[in-house]
Amino acid sequence: MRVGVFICHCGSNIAGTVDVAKVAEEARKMPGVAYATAYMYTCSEPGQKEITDAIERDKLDRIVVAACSPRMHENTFRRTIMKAGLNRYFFEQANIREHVSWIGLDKELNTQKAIEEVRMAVAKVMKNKPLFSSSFKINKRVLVIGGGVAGMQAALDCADGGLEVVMVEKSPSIGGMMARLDKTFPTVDCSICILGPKMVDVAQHDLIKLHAYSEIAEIKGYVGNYQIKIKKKPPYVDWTKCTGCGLCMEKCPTKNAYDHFNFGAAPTRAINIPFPQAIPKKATIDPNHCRQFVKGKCGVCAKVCPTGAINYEMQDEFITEEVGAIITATGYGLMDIERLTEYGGGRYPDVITGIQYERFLNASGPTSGHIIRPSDHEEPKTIVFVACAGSRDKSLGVPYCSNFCCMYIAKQAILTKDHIPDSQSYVFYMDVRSPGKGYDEFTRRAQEEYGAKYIRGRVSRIYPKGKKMVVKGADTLLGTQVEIEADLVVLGTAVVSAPGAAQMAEKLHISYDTFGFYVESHPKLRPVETNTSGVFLAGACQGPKDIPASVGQGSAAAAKVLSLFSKDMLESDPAIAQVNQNTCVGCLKCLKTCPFQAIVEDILRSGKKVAKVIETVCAGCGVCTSTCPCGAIQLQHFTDNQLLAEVNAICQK
Amino acid sequence: MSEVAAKELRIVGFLCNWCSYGGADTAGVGRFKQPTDLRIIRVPCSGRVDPMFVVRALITGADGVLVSGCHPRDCHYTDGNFYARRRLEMLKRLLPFLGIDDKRFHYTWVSASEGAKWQQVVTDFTKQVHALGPMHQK
Amino acid sequence: MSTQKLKEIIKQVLPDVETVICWQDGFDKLNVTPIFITSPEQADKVVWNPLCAQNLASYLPSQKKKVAVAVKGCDSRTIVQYMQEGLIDRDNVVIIGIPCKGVVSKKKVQKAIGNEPVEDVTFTDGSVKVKTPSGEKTFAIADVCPGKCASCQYPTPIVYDHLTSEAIKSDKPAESVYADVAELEGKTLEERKAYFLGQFDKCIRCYACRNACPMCVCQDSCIAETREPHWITQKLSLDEKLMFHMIHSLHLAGRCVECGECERVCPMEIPVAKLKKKINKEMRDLFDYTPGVNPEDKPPMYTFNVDEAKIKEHKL
Amino acid sequence: MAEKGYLPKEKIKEFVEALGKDATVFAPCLEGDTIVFREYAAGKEISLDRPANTPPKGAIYPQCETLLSFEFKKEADSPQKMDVELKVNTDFPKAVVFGGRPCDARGFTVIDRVFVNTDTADPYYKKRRENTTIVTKCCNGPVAGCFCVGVGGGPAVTEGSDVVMTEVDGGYYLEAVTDKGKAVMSLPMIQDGASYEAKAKQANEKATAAVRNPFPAGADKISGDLFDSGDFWGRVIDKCLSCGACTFLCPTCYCFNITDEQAITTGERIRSWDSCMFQHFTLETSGHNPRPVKHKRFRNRVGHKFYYYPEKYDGAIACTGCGRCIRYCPVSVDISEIVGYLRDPKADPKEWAAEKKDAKN
Repeated sequence: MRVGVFICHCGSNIAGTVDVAKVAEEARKMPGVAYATAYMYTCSEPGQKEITDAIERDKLDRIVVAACSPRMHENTFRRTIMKAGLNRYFFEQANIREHVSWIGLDKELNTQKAIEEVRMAVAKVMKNKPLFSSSFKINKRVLVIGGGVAGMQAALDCADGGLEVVMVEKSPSIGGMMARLDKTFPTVDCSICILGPKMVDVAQHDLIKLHAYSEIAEIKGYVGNYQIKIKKKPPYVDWTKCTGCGLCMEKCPTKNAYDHFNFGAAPTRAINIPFPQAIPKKATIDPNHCRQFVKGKCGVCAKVCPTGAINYEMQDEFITEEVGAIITATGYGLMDIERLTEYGGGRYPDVITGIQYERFLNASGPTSGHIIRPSDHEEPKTIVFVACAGSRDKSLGVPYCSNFCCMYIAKQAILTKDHIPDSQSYVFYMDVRSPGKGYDEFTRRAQEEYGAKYIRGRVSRIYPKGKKMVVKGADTLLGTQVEIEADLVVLGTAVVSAPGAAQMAEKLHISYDTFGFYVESHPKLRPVETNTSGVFLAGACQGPKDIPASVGQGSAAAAKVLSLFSKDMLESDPAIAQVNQNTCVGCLKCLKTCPFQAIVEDILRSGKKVAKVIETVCAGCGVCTSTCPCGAIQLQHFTDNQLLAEVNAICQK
Repeated sequence: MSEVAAKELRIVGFLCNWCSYGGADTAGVGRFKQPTDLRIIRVPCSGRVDPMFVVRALITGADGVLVSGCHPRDCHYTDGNFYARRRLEMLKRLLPFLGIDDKRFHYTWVSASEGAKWQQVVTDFTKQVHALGPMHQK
Repeated sequence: MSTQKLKEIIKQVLPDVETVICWQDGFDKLNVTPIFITSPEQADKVVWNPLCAQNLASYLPSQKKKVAVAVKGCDSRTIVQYMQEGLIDRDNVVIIGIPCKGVVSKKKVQKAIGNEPVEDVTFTDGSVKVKTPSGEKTFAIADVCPGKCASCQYPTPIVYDHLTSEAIKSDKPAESVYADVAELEGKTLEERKAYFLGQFDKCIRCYACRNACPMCVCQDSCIAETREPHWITQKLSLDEKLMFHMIHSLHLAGRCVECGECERVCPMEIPVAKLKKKINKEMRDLFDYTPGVNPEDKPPMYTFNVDEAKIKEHKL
Repeated sequence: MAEKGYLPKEKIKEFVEALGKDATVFAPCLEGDTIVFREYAAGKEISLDRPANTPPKGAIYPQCETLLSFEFKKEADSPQKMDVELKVNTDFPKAVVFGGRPCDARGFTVIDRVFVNTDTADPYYKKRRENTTIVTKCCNGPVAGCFCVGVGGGPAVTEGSDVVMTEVDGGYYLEAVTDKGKAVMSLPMIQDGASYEAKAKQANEKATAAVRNPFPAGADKISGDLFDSGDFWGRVIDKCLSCGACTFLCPTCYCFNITDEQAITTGERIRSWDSCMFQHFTLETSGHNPRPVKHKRFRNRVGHKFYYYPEKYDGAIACTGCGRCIRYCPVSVDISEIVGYLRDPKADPKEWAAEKKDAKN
């Protein structure tokens, strides 16, 4: 065994509080170590060349690098030693930066710890075995979960790249939140005018198969070979027959059904088409409000439907799609207004959310574009916008900024002036967040051209006074208390994770943070990938972001999938479990505990029952190895002996 | 034994690669100061930590053992930490029966973003083990 | 008497099984030894008395064909645990259940009679009479029975195909089962450490406890002796012995049916079952689970709940 | 110095401590209900009232000993050069095995033929054997399983012992058997014992008569064809659990295993007892195992003691009849009954020898 040890200075990051020369010297005294040196920047090109040269010169067969975290450069150095002809698993990285030099200033203790970390790495590397990945076929189809702007962009890019796309959208129509907007900042484009064509493209693209009003029931398999079980919820309307004429909507006797599309800004019919440009433009019955379901007797829509599309007996339908990669674009949710108790959220009809106000502004909205006060349907003259309603507020568990409320509030202030020329808008804000191109200029216009009065201060209380809503707050610039009697209050409620986001993450085996947003592989360097290979992220499901960022991520995720599918075969991760079928006694405890059902029962020629690992399904967690009483199944690269070598290197009595 | 080793006790840490090892990295990146006694062994998942590893470490020279994995429900492999939670709780209740103070073994859940929490865990656990003193005559 | 009924049942089931496993007289009056009956004449050799302590269900996993086996109440828990873990095919086993009022620990008897050679042993209800060169002595079974019988909760087998006599109920309080564990828990940490290290120091690593244990189905590739994985060395130091007994206890977590075989067969009289009983006590407290009682149960260490009612995160 | 002595019972402790002056004394110590051979130290309670659970074999042939220890030496400036420093220790202190039984002492003579009286002697065993004085206590009578008279031994046989002690009214009659034994007799607390010789002889004869002899037809050879038939062993040994209790409690078993253990820079080569009943005993590196099933292993155990060893050492039986393998067997397998049948199949047909319904399962 000829081990090469390379201690990295990492500039002063390590050398600053660790005597790297002494560590190299101690390394040279360790049995099996044939070469040990300290180097300024081991991960740099010359640094890597130092390693490949040493391998040639001293015929090294195992390499240990003591530097930063293996999560950072393990793959870099594995590729380095592969170039020098070694198997990439003959490598171990000792973390003497994040776990040693950066967390303590006592040079003597740090050096001692670094030496022991190197001793552990050398002990482990001497037990490492060469591992070889096997390759398996990829199913070049991609699943896009969520039909919002990010999902649509991803689907279109993948389809234009020649991939078959399966899109699953939970609500009856694609379009997501953007379809609900009237205008978009900063260009004040009509939202549906720029989104509609994309929606049509998605519907008409022959490579995109759309499953609307459907949910993901179960995901099995692994990158390149996923089996997706999709639950198609029953719209109680046969969409093959429905032409979207809307006759049923007109005649439906139930007029007070909750309108999910308008976030309850106004009631709607039990059977409805969400919005005129809906794709697919088909009707859906809301069983909670439809009299046929609630009282068991109505059938008006069935009578009037010209094509006889209504079918009250429809059931859940499950279909399975085979795909090779998954793009998650499940969007975001808005904080429940009732949580903003001091603003009277949910108690006073004239305190509404930004998205409801957006629906009032929208021509195809419930009020056909007329801004009204929900209480008495009068036209409001004084409108108060409250930014950061729930955002940046630890007590409500939303310490983060929701990214785009400042911008849409400015837009709504401008639109209000257009709709009601003699109205006066006020905006309570803490800091106007307008970082994008033309964003700040847009908020300036709202104040200078459209006369919106920006008051820097938080609102403390909102309470009714006669027909008016009194908004009490502070004005920190004037240093005084402020009270405004408003006709209408619009709260910029906080952006939260989409409802059901956690359950979705558990099906995808990806992790999510404490707020329910999905955790990307690396915040800066890999924002659209997750730690689960084959699962990508796009849009607000990963964190609050506006339309340009979501579209950008849609395309980024599509690019990642296209590069993943550029190869015909995928390399399997060789650090997976292997069974020694001589020692296995067939108790199959591993099979019962494998989280991925990657172990099956196998009968040998001698009739003996043993366990067998399906190479491509095993994810390498090692639960089977710690479950197996006789150590017959061993997770390669983290076998019992390898971990024991590290334990023994530390625990010398 | 050099006097350096006299100041330090031997604490072995088994950290899951996806969350706690990442959390320890985050603590490092954040320069959160910690005592140096801990030696970290990286495992793919806390479910990989066989209770026998803890017993082996404690019996053959460690003064304390710390196991840390992803928060339940947040495991990269979905179920790994659920198994770990049961097995390590069983071990935690067995050790004192055998005469090994269960304050010498601690298991917890730290995610990759919780650098500060990781600093707190390491500092408190090291203090707790130092309070008990070495387990083996040096 | 149920021995006659036992022999009848054995002869009745013999035709449709390969072998019937029961007990017969041993090398002296104080010992019985298993008999693998294949012919009706052998059935007459069968005995049933309080000396029949051995758990015959341990042979089941290694049997390739259909067999019948005589089991007491505690032995039947082994079969239920096998069913839970799928280690036997229930249809390949004919269970002859024997309601049992407690067996005798031959070591306790030998100690009571000063290790003299035994000339004759006879049983009357609830007591045993031992004839030795220096005369006869009589002991109540309750005084010379193994620990498990003093707190027996399952005198009648939980699963059986035949029963040699009417089922009997347990008259022992449930909390007596873990009385010995509670007593040890009452001691200080140091006392328990000294107790266990003292006991395990006598261990000669003969693995009788492992090979007699019904749940140790992987005894032929046990990690106590392998180099791949290499958990312990062959040294006779206290560390390695302690490691072996921890391996055995941890591998039985949530599986040990408390049949007491490990303690019965230990040639050095080490109380090896204490660790296993302590873990069982914790399994009961943590998961409300008792091994080998309900075939549909799942052993707790091989399953989980997303929310564990009784496991709270430990604070430092 | 008298060859015959008497030692009052209350002087036992003093006698053992005297023996312990310039030698390590291994004596049967009572620990709980177990009697274990330990290095005697103050505070340990010696018990002679029954044979110890373990034989004193460990005093001369330890269950685990370090044959050699090694240390790697490296200089920092020449990492590719590494030399190894070996340390071997074969000088062992003088020792006394006190309180063993005649069957234990004869056990050593069985091992001597393999480890000492050959040109390939084992240095470790030989040195300890020469340095050890064996003071044996004769048995007052048999315990469960004993059959020493059946294999050429007896409760008062002196073979293998340096001093034999027989319990007589209130004390022990000592008799030196070898020169080493004479040295022991010179200890002050030993009184003149001539007057007790007759009583001792009588006690020994009474004890010898009480021990059962499983081989009444004497020690004729094992019948070869029965021994070789796998069918016979299959029927005999279904009940065996294949554990190592019989071999690790046997005074004559001497098979061992050698393993190297390394801890980074130091390490040692360990010799430890191995048991032919373990699955791993004959496991070859290829994975092939010539004795994969327990009945093949048990046949080897019986064969070694009553077939192969006698063939090699002109009739000497590698069993001293101590009965521990019977007494402590988890399933009470009686080796004397099996060997008795092997020697004379017709004399007493055993039901377990009956033909099975069909061929071996």
